[in-house]
Amino acid sequence: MKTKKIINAGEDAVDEMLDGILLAHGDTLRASASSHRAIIARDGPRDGKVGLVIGGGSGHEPTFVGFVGKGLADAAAIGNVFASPPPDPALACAQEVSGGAGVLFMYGNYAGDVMNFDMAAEMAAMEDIEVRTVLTTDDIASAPPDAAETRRGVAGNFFIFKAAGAACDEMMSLDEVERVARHANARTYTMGVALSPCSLPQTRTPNFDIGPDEMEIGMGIHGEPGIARGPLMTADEITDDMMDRILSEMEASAGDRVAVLVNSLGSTPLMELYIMNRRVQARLADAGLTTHATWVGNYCTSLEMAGASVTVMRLDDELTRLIDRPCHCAMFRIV
Amino acid sequence: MKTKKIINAGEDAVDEMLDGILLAHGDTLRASASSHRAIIARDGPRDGKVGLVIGGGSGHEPTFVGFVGKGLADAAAIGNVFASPPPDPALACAQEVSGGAGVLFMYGNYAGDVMNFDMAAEMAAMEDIEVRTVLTTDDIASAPPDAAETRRGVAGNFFIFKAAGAACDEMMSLDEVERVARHANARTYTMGVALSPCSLPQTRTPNFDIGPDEMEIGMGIHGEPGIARGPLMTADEITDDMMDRILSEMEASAGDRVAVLVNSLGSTPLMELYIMNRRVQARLADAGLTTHATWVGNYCTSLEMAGASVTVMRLDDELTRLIDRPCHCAMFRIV
Amino acid sequence: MGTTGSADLIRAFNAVAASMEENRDHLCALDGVIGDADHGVAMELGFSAVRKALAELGDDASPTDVFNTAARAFLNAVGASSGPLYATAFMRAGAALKGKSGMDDTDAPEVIAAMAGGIAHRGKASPGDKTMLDAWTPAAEAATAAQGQAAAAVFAAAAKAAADGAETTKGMQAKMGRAARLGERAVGHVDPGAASAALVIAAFAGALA
Amino acid sequence: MGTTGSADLIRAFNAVAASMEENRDHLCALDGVIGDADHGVAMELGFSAVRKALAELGDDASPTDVFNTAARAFLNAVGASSGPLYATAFMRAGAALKGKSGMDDTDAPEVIAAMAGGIAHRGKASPGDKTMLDAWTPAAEAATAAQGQAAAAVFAAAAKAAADGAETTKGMQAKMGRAARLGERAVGHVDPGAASAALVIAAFAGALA
Ligand SMILES: Nc1ncnc2c1ncn2[C@@H]1O[C@H](COP(=O)(O)OP(=O)(O)O)[C@@H](O)[C@H]1O
Ligand SMILES: Nc1ncnc2c1ncn2[C@@H]1O[C@H](COP(=O)(O)OP(=O)(O)O)[C@@H](O)[C@H]1O
Ligand SMILES: [Mg+2]
Ligand SMILES: [Mg+2]
Ligand SMILES: [Mg+2]
Ligand SMILES: [Mg+2]
Repeated sequence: MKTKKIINAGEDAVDEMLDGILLAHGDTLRASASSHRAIIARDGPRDGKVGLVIGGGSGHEPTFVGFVGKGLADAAAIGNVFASPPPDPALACAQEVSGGAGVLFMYGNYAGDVMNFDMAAEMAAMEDIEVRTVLTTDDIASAPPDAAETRRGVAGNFFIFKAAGAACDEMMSLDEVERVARHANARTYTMGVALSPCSLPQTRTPNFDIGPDEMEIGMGIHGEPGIARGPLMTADEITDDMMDRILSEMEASAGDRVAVLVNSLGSTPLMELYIMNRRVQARLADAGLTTHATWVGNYCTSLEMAGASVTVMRLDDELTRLIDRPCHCAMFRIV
Repeated sequence: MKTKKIINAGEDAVDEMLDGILLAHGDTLRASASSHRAIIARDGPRDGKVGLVIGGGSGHEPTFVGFVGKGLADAAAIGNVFASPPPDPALACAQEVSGGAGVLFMYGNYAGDVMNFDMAAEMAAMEDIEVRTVLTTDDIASAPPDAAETRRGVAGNFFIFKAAGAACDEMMSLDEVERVARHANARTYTMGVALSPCSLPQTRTPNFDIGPDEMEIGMGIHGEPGIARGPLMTADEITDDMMDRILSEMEASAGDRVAVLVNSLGSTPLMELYIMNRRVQARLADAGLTTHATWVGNYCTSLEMAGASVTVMRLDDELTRLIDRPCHCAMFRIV
Repeated sequence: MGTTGSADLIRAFNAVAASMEENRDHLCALDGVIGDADHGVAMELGFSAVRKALAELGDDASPTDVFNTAARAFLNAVGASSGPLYATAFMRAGAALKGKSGMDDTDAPEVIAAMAGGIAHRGKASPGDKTMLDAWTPAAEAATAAQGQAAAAVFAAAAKAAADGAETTKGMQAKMGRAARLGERAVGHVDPGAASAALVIAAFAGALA
Repeated sequence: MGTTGSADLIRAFNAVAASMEENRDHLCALDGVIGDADHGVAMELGFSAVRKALAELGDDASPTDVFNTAARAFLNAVGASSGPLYATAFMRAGAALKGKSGMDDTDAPEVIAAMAGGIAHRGKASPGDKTMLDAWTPAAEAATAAQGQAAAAVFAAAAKAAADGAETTKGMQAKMGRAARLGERAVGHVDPGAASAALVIAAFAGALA
């Protein structure tokens, strides 16, 4: 039996979604004339401003397309569901947002994305657009600390993109923006847990099997297997497990400030996220840390997967300023 | 087998959620000293401003608590999951937000809510707080047009509360705010469809049965049976069915402006909502209507229920101004 | 002639709480068919709050105190439809016993009728609307007809009538509450509030026996 | 000595498209175990885009045109990991046939080796990393060993080696791609990209026979 979805033909889902997005948010977003999978902020390009291009597979909405707008990303290259975009949309993004000061590509660290965006970067270079790349690697479940650079990028994208986008908006140079982006990535830690699968529109088949009373700690946002499978625990136990891992890696000192994101993978409702947040904040307080700001909701999803992630970014003055800087995106705003 | 949830004890879910909300959004929200189920905007009360109190059962987040903040509701009275709050939190809300110009209670038209809020209104009257009540009745599936006043309030709350909250923020009198609220309610039309059930934290049992290839048109946001059950249709077919019903009731003329909300009942992801929006906008354009603004996302949910609703509000100049007016809530912002 | 003291009433409320715990999932299932699947949760929660509040009452609490305490505890724990309805029922029962140190057997019919009257007043439903009133109204009638018997027997007669009344709701279309929008589709299913009403009265009867 | 013309190559690509359609769900299931469950979707989508693009080629298209058109179509339809890998493979194959009006039987080993080389270049995987390269590398070796035979036989030998190579991925821990984070947990499962590689080469062999 196929899973239930409100879609038309499965293979049209991504393009029809983009049509619906542009119809809803035409005041802030447009498609590039050279690639309808390149979604560009109406605000821009700005002379002398570094252009920030983000992107990746569909199915994670509001990541990536929802984070395009003034003060955050200038464009997003959109792939098929859970598939990197090909080079063309990424190239179109680079062309559209280039303000003469270089372009930064930022996306999660996945083999496919790296190959496609690298090809696009080479093509952009041939047009004299300088492109740098910073991969996000916030998923601490996906590799041990000594191989941190091989980790996946997941919900922490939100903070890392935000910091880099604000740096661009502050008119920092490409060197500076790259430095900020790497710094933000290095200070961002995410742990997730999955309870039930999602399914691709084309197959409408659950993308993994999991027992009716099981959960998987560390599952990736495309259903990639995680680090441990076990019986479903309580919210406090799950959150404690996540926070133990995050706090032990984060090496924060009492008095440090952090930003927090409690994120639904899709079908886990706000009620559960806020119950988790209660424990997250208790654990942070116990560790002597101060929460500067908290976001709770659907920020980086895996279609209708059930589960949640917690991201903590360890702030310094610069990151605090950048995270606080106003932005105006179709699906996210800071005022 | 129990459904999976990230919770602790089921009976603690609502209070733990509220703890988590206050920890995340303490800058805009606080609990009343006299009732921890009365969540009050930190902005306010304002002398001479009508206080807007909304409320209802939990499980619909971000409705109701997420819509408390400057420019929208001044307070929300929070019930158990899918259960009206008792009178005490509603009374506490009225006391906290009263600025001497009266208080408006607004909530969905459900027997339990009416009884509890009416009791609270009587208690407030004894303290010389004038309370008026406007029920929302936007769910056109829940009764025929000739019994429109018996309909349920569902996702259209979002627009109706927004208009009333902006009217309060504009310092309109209680008479005027009440008029605006009734007017907004009369012009707001919602149709929903459910694909799969949710479950209460206390029972973790699906709240209705539905076949693996079925959907139910017009199902209520607590899983109350709807008007028709049939095989799952495509996104365009579902949206056409909804829009046929909405347009035929709305009696709009070509050139009229509307506001649109495409809302997830919980686990239906943004991809599906935007695919629906594509068709919503096509149908509105076909009818000669102009979309002034569109919101897409989780605005009025039923925990993890799968399904979606479409709300159309027929605007006039006043409603347009009120919908556009900035507001600053924990889970919703207009700038 | 017998008298039911506050301690006996508290025991009766505790028996209701136990019954609601036991029947929670059943009542939720009934509500799932024509409502929102939470009636068992509301009733369990409400009466367990009542049990807790009554346990904190002093030895000198009057029957009116017992009923008023139950009313407040139920209402604040539950809200929903059942909250105001049962709170009003208990408040009316408390008023009916005002000034008395116990419920005499002859008071029992009036207490039951007062509860039914409170529910009718608060909910504005009529018999036949497919609500808990379709259990409470015949219960009150049966109780009145049993006037002169011991309280336990009065409650037992009322419980029997309530159970029969609940059964009749199967044939009704709902006019009140969430099921009111169902029309024909509600027919064939027992109203959850009527079903729980029969259990509430039966638990009282059992505890007083 | 035989020559495979552009029309034959297009037939071969169409055969691959048909095979991917047929094996879509199987490949998704393989990917579901150690990756993200979409490999069958990517391969079907990619080769159906190739089929469509090739159908629009003029009669005078050279083998190089065919491979380059396939590369572009596959890449733009798919993205993902498979997109750049297969696009590079086809571009290298096109380059190997540059200036020729047909693929001579003696060109076949070089074409297969070029594809394997393209995949290795783009993906930077090594044999044993549990990727499609573990099918393509033995395929290229078998093709080279079959030098002198007809193209169909060369592809058949390559297909056999690719299938054997795919089978060996079961024993490997992944070093590249999504499965790389799995460590031990990937062992025991065939790599989906290796499995599809064997099918791709087999469909070519079948179409050229
Ligand atoms: N106006 C009313 N008068 C009497 N009983 C009512 C009324 N409205 C609802 N009820 C009763 O309440 C029951 C539902 O209670 P419950 O499920 O606890 O509340 P809710 O409907 O708020 O979820 C119904 O089965 C019905 O018996
Ligand atoms: N660096 C690489 N080199 C060679 N093959 C690779 C590499 N990375 C991944 N692959 C292959 O790609 C396959 C997965 O392809 P696919 O599912 O289409 O892409 P994605 O992993 O982006 O979802 C893997 O099974 C593996 O064979
Ligand atoms: Mg993929
Ligand atoms: Mg309820
Ligand atoms: Mg109910
Ligand atoms: Mg894959």
